Amino acid sequence: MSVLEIQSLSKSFGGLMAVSKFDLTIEAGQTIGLIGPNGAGKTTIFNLITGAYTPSEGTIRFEGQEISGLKPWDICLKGIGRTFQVVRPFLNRSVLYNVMVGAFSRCESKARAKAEALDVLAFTGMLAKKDMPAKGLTIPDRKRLEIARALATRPKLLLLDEVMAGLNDTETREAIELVHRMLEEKKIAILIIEHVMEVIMSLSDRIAVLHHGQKIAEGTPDQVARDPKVIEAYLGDEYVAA
Amino acid sequence: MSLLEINNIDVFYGQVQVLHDLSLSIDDDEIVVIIGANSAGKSTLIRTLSGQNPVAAGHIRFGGQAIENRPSHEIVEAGIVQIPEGRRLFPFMTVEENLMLGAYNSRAMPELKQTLQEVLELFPRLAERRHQLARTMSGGEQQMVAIARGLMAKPKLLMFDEPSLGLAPLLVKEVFNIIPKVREQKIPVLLVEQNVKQSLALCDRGYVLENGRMVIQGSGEELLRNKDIKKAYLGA
Amino acid sequence: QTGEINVGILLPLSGPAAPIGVNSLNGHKMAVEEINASGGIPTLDGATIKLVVADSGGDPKNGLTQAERLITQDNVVTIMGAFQSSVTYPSTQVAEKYEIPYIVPSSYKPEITERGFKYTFRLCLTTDLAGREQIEFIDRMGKLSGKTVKTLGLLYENSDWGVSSAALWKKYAEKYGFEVVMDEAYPANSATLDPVVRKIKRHKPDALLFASYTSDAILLAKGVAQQKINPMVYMGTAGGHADPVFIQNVKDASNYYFDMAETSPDIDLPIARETNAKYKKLYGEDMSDDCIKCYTATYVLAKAIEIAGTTNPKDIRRVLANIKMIPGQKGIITPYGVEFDEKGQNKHARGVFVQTLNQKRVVVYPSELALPGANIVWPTPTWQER
Amino acid sequence: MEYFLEVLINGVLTGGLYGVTAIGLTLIFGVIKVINFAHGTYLMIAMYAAYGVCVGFGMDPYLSMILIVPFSFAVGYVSQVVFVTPCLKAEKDVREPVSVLLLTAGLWIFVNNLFLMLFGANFRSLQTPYSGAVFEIGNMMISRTLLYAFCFSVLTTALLTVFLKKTNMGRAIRAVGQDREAAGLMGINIFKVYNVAFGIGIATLGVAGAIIIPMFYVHPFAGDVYDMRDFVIVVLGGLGSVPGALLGGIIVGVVESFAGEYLNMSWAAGIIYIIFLLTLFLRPQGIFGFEKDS
Amino acid sequence: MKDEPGVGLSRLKSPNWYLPILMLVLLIGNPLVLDSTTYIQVSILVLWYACLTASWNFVGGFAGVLPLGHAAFAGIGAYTSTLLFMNWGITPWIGMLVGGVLAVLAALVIGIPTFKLHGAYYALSSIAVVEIIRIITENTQSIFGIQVNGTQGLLVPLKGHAPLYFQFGEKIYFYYIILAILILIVTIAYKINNSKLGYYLVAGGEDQEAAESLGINVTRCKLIALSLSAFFTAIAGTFYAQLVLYIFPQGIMALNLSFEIAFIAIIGGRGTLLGPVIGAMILVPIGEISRIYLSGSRFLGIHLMMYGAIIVVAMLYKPQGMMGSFEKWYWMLVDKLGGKSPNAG
Ligand SMILES: Nc1ncnc2c1ncn2[C@@H]1O[C@H](COP(=O)(O)OP(=O)(O)OP(=O)(O)O)[C@@H](O)[C@H]1O
Ligand SMILES: Nc1ncnc2c1ncn2[C@@H]1O[C@H](COP(=O)(O)OP(=O)(O)OP(=O)(O)O)[C@@H](O)[C@H]1O
Ligand SMILES: [Mg+2]
Ligand SMILES: [Mg+2]
Repeated sequence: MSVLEIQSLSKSFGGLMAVSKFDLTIEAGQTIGLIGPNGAGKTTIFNLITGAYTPSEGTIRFEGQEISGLKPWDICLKGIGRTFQVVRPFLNRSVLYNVMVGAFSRCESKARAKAEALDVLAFTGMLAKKDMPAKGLTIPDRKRLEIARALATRPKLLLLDEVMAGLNDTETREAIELVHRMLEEKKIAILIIEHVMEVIMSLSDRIAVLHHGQKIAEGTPDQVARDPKVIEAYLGDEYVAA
Repeated sequence: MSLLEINNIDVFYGQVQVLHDLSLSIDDDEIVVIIGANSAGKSTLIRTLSGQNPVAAGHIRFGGQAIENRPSHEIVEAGIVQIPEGRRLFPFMTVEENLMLGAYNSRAMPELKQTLQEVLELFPRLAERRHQLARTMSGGEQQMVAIARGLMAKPKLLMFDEPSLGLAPLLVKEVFNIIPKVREQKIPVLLVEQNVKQSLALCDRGYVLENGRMVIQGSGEELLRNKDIKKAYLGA
Repeated sequence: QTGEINVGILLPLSGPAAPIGVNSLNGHKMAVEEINASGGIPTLDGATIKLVVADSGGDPKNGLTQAERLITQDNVVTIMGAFQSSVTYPSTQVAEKYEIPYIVPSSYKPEITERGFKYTFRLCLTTDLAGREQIEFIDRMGKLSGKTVKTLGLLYENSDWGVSSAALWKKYAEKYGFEVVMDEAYPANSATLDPVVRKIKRHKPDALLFASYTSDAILLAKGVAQQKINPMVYMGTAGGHADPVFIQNVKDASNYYFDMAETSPDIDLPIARETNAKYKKLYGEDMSDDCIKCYTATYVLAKAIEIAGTTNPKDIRRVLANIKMIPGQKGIITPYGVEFDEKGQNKHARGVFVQTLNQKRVVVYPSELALPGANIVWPTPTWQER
Repeated sequence: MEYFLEVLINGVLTGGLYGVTAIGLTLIFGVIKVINFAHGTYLMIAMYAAYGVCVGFGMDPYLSMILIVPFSFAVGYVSQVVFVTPCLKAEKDVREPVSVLLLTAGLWIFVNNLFLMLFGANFRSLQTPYSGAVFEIGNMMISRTLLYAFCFSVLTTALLTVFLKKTNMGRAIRAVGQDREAAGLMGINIFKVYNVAFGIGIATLGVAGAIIIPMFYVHPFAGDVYDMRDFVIVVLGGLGSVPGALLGGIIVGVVESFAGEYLNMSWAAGIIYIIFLLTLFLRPQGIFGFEKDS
Repeated sequence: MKDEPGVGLSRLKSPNWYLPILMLVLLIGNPLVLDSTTYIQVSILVLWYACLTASWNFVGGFAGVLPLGHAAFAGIGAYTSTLLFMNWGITPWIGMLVGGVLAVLAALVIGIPTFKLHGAYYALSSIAVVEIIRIITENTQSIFGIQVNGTQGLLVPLKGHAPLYFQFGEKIYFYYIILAILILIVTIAYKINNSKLGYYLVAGGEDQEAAESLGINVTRCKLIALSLSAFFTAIAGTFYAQLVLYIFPQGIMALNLSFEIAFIAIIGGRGTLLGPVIGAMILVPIGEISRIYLSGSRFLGIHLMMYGAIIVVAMLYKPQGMMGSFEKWYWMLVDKLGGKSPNAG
């Protein structure tokens, strides 16, 4: 059974078709990349999966169960975690507090939540900053916090929206490392949006390319990178050369 | 004497020191790049220059005039203009209104009409959409508006904070094409970027910031060849 | 320490009713000054009265606290107050508990004297009596003049006072055979009362009965004048219509208004007019209804203390329960005497009718209280005739 | 039919008056993101000022605007400098600073009672030649002062809308409302803009004060009468929208007029609140409001 | 107070334990020591306000919204118990609970639509709700044959000293009752603060969308908070009715009271456990004392002026409320006494 199965998903805002007839399947343990020009509809797909928006059309199945129409919190409790492109930490609270909020989704007691949160913080390398208020974090750190918080809800599928933007190459490498560890230790499937090609190319098992809300290509990183439609709409010719 | 001189400044957030004894200078017509790990303090430096963070010690001079701890609007008045991280457009205003606000200082205001003309020539795509609300523009277009808005201020120094952040590769290229165009207008540029390779290739000089301290400086080429930098930032 | 006698005054000295509170307080003050100046309480070696003033802010729970404080901290021998029935009602309970007399110069709510309290004495009318007198007056005047009123329009602010007044108007209207064609409650602090005015215009009642505070009395009078509405009779129920400010604000639109007051500075009672003249010199305006009642109440208390010859509240109460004073007696400037029934209600309290003529309030009824030459204008001339 | 028309016209005109009392509230909210609880108090100050000028110098109330509007502007400007700015500086990361809201509530209580102390609690009315005058159209009588008030409020709304759209300061005011930090980076002196915006907001109350006094009374608490209604109006029109305030005012005026007519004035306020809630549930950002602002 | 070594009575040697207990003892002993009825009456009002503000804090503080219409619940409590008592002779002790339950129902009905609104829009909608409830009550003379009496309000039938009917000859009873209610509210607040619900409320208040993505049904949490808040506010409403024995819409379900509750809580420190209580303990006595000593003077309204000025000054110097300073002083004291403060390391 696939972890996630999206069929013919569409969403319009007024007259604008932000996503149209989008299909995608994710198998357990896979990492799928989602790329496309700015405004192509990538984040909208995340919002549809997580229930922040209701689809105009189409179905979304999570572990075989229809989830479109469910509320965001129910979807989270079913096992889908997400990060936000524009990060949204609880600014006035500590890093630990932020992650504990996530951890509470799987337990009732404060002590358990705290232990769980500390685990996740250690895993994501944020332990040193656990008592810092979230508003004191830089944007990349906030993104890391966002991952930690989502991880604390023990998702089976994690949606990462541009969590590596703003990292330099070395930091990017570390981040990729983190994702790899997530895949191995936590055995989660990942759907990742990223404009940084190194990340997408090295992480993804498959890549879907979105343009004006429509999927214009899907395949292995190599296939996608050579696809002329993708080059024209997204990558530019430099990439062919490279 | 350089256009901008930063001498030994310390900057804090509350109790936490973020910039330590930091010095830097920029000359006329230069493109200067600052690179550094995240949390190094790059944005803090830019924000400090723009008067958004107070300076605890040290001095900043621009065109010979002391500007540390001046409010943002006076600094814009003096000629330092920032294109902030994340664009920060006025979402419920049209592109044109955003651009006009860019010229909200006594140097630029009188020539507003003419500058607007020039800037729109530089960004023909914006000319088509001058009456569209900023929030409905795509990410790349928004970045263009932000840059154009910066140019509207007739800056004597233009600072970019990670202008390529979150842009599709095609647009990243576009942004890196625009920066030399700015220099062509005889406006020096201070650029903060994570896209180390491309920005070092483009700049005249670069600085490396680590934990709030300037650790290396040199010409773009020198830095590109520097082993430490390769290891730390280029992932080689 | 031969003698200061603490007397508590509980009034709304802040909030919307503050002006009335101040007027009332001035009445108390002037009386006390006079009493003290003329040698205090003779039977207590000339002990003087000292007012201890407390502000209720018009809030019942503040009324409670302040009553408690006046009694237990300032050791007052009697409380007077508290204008709003909503404050008087709970604060009299405090006085009852401590067995301290509580004189109520101007709260109309009938229930205040219906609880069998032994320490509560009300000087003024109740809503019930007031409503009956108004309707009776309209009935009688119609019969006397031959120009009878058939339909009534009731206009009242929608709090306790207005609503209970209206209920009684309705009750007595039925009894006297008037038809109520308009029954309109409105919030006192409105930005506009135009809709109410238009309704008057539409229903054309012969007589308008008001229970209004000052602000709404002003707006309604202005509106009626503007729309040139011609009822036969305007009838106020003191409150806003008795506020001297009413005339100042609406000028000649105030003419011909009747007002069922309990008293007036110009009644045919020399001492009342003298007192008013003196007051006017001191405070720059005529005594309001409430001011007069508070003034009188102060004298009633002084007399009671004098008779009791002690400041023991229980003795004062005993005297009050049996006191009998008549208008014209020193300090009694109300047109009616003071004598409390077993519930503590003044048996003699009644209304007088005042009409505003040439922007002056003139007592016109009952005729024995009216000055010579004060004639009722009935019905009100139309706007064209004025 | 004519009767219906009279009710409607009266509602619209009264609504226009309400609108002008609410413009300042919406403008100030748009910029500072604070519900100004002292709004009615500023109106009351303007009313006293207008009354004072009219009685003192025998000036015509409409003419008195040339003094009252600048005076109100100054009052607003100074309040911002002395009270609001320091409080805003202390809470610069908060989008809708509750402390400033409370500060204005404190000012509301303080100034109202200060005026009570200074001027006493008496009601005062201004008599003008046209105070009671009406235009008669058939059986309809339309108050002249109300009609004038309506005209002034439309004019004020139009002027202010043009000002906000077309002038540099106007754009700066809107910019500060949308992103204050970014506005600072444009070279806008945001604190000056706050001062000016607060000044203009209160200056509109100068207009309101001058057009109200020929038909209303002056009293230390006279402004409070408009407070809650203004809150409703600005939310209906969309917090931050100037034309919205006029429209919201007219809606409230008309509803109140009809409710007063067919039910009674005690219910009118309730009906307005119910319409207010329904509007909010259907369109949480108000009629003219922006989505993100809600 | 956590991680304190020692067990049983030996714990009491640490100021972390004996200070709170000492304060509790002070509160309990207070009326016995200072035996003045005015003082007790003021204390009752202080505690009454503290109950209201502490209840308000469940939503206004922990959940981070700004309700400005809480008097509606107090009104529901006061009216329910009084009507039950008047019409069916049901003692207010039971009526109080019924009122609480009705207030919870009202909270749910009001909360479900209004919690869709944010910021100023929510605040203003809560004003509308309390106004609507007041206006409906004011315009209802009777309903289903039950006399509501509109603006005239209800008089609680007098029973003299009748503890079974929540009426007492002495104020001291009221003092202990309201103190017990307050302790109950604060205890519940403490528990919530340290529970999943507390974390969820804070998260939902800071960023609803983010919270929902973490599995939090924010609206449900807010509704729980509002229900608790409404319940205890209604109880305080009944208490008021029994204390004053006269209720009417403008008195117990008006905007003034709603604003007062919110303002006192904010000045004390919204969102903190004891801030709202401290707010009441400071502001209410100031209000009462200034009313006693300043009113009735030549200067009308001077005590209200002072009250307004205090709010202004408090917000200029302590925009986050007074709790911050109190906490600091408290822990300094604990440190001095050799206890363990949370920032001691
Ligand atoms: N709530 C909304 N209302 C109206 N339009 C919306 C809304 N959300 C997204 N859109 C529009 O839908 C389109 C797709 O947006 P989306 O955020 O999914 O793009 P994206 O692919 O994530 O872009 P980027 O790479 O820049 O993040 C855009 O044109 C955007 O303006
Ligand atoms: N508002 C703030 N309050 C407290 N600390 C802050 C704040 N903003 C930034 N910091 C701290 O200052 C340090 C430097 O931040 P800065 O944003 O300048 O880094 P940067 O070099 O721009 O990093 P990035 O590449 O992530 O943008 C970080 O440690 C960060 O935690
Ligand atoms: Mg996106
Ligand atoms: Mg940065």
